[in-house]
Amino acid sequence: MIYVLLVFWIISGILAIQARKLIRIIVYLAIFSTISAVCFFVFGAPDVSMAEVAVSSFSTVFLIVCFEKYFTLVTEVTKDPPHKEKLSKRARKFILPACFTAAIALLFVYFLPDGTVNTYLRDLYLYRFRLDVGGENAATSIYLGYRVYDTLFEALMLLISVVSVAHMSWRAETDETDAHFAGVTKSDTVDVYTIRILCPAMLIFGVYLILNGHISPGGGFQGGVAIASFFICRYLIYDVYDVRFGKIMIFEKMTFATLIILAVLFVFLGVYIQLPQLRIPYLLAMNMLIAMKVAFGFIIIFYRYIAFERR
Amino acid sequence: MNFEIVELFAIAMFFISLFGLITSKGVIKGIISMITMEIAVVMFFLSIGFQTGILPPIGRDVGDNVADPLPQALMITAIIIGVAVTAVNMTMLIALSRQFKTTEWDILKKKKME
Amino acid sequence: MFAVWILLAFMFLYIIRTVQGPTIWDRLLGMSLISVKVIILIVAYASFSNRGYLLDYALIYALFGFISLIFIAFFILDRTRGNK
Amino acid sequence: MELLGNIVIVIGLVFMAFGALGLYKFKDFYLRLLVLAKIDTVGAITFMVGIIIRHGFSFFSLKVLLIIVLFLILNPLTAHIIARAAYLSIEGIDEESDDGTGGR
Repeated sequence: MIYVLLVFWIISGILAIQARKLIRIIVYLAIFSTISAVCFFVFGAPDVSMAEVAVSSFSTVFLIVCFEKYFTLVTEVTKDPPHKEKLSKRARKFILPACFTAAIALLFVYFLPDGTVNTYLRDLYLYRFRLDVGGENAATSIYLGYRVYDTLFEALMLLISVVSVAHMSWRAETDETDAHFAGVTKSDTVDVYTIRILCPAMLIFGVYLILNGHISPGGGFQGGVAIASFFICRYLIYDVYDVRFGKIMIFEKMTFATLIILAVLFVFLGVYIQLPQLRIPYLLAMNMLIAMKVAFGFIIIFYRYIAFERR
Repeated sequence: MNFEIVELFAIAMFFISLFGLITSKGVIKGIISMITMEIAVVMFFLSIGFQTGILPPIGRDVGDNVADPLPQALMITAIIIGVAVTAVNMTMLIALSRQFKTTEWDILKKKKME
Repeated sequence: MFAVWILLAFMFLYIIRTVQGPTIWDRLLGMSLISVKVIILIVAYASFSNRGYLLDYALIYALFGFISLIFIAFFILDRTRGNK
Repeated sequence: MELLGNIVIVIGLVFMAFGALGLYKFKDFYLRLLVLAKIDTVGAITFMVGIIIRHGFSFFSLKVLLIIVLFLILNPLTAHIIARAAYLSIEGIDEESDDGTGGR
């Protein structure tokens, strides 16, 4: 069953890469991330598939705004004459890179480690994670307990990318005028009305993901993206642009600071071992902080892109 | 050479997007193949140690056929950061297209020369 | 388990339809059909391998797959009407 | 119960087969849109009713019922969005002048 899904996955991947007209790329990429979300289910990783599903709407929106600006701004496009393409030019453009990638592929596959995957580490984690970190969800307890160091730097990378997006497209005054975005309809048509009904469901689901991230599949990252996609729907409904960036940027940096303090206090100073009953609140607090950070980060990126759209 | 066939699919996708990256005429095609490359890497990590009918590692002990929680924990953050990095790429692309009015590599090289 | 195989066959038909669809709108139609088919596939997979918790994700997936469709539809609307 | 459930599932699959067949037979785009709006929704709902019958009265079938309700809302809505956007762009009618008479 999984092999057929993976064949579809590769087909949609090839389609997305070689699409001639740019508009088709968005549709093919949406199919690509849909099928990869299902593949993650079958691989036994529901958290990752939920992250992929929640994020696919974001990458679609970023692609759309990027193409919108591309079509308006770019004027010089090389119209390479297909018929006059000599072999040497086509060779340079197509055949050489093809055999280059094929060579690397063969090398890589040849040196791929074979033999059965020894499951020592997996058994260790599965056996120990309830005692050390608490909570039922092994993946959450790993990236919050055993490998909290990576999570801190992941949050730092998110902060850096948010800051770079904000400042590369910074506009001093973000006026609260009506931000017209690609013909978003007035607020009484059918689709906007149903979004208004569905939006609370998305918000409640995001909060659900955060709060019991350590029991059922979920956790800070997916919950944050779910809440951020609630703000996308809010933008679709009200189509007004009243997000104050200064406050959100400061607030995001504060969340990041409290995240570091909490992690350092708990894991590195060893409070963990003396007060075992504080474990579940620690997991909850970390999940909430990460979710707030991710949600603010994505809101800023989304609204900066909407600002791009209007300029 | 008895690794699972599933990993081969992910590796194949990685090299297809690498090929797409190499032969991309414009910057946009490069960003698109980078997106597919990221998802291919995530798929490869998750397909390690895959048996049919594998169960997620939530609330299960060592006994039965459970998926490895470690790569899953790393891949959740990898996807979120991947999208944030894609957003940064696109901001640069928009700034580039505003200044140079083009996103084709050949024209950009000529323009840089001046 | 037979239903899952048949659903995959339908998905393949939709992918072909998306590739050869004449207008961009057919591709959008193909995309939404595939995302609907994916939800049914998850429900079928959950019921045949009787894992109850997978159903929450089918529910969630129906919500989230729907937002990207709205943005794409409006973008293409603006695009094609722009150069009329 | 199991057999009855399987029969209903097969009926749902037959509906979906008609949908897939229709997708290739209809020449006009709006007819193909009918597949998404009606045929696929009906096929999916009979499929899930079959699953509910297969699983009898349990927490599982309650969730499937919730998914059916969500389907009833979302599927026609996506078809509406695509149809409206396609109509506006193919006919090139601006929003303001669209007084619903279709202009033809």
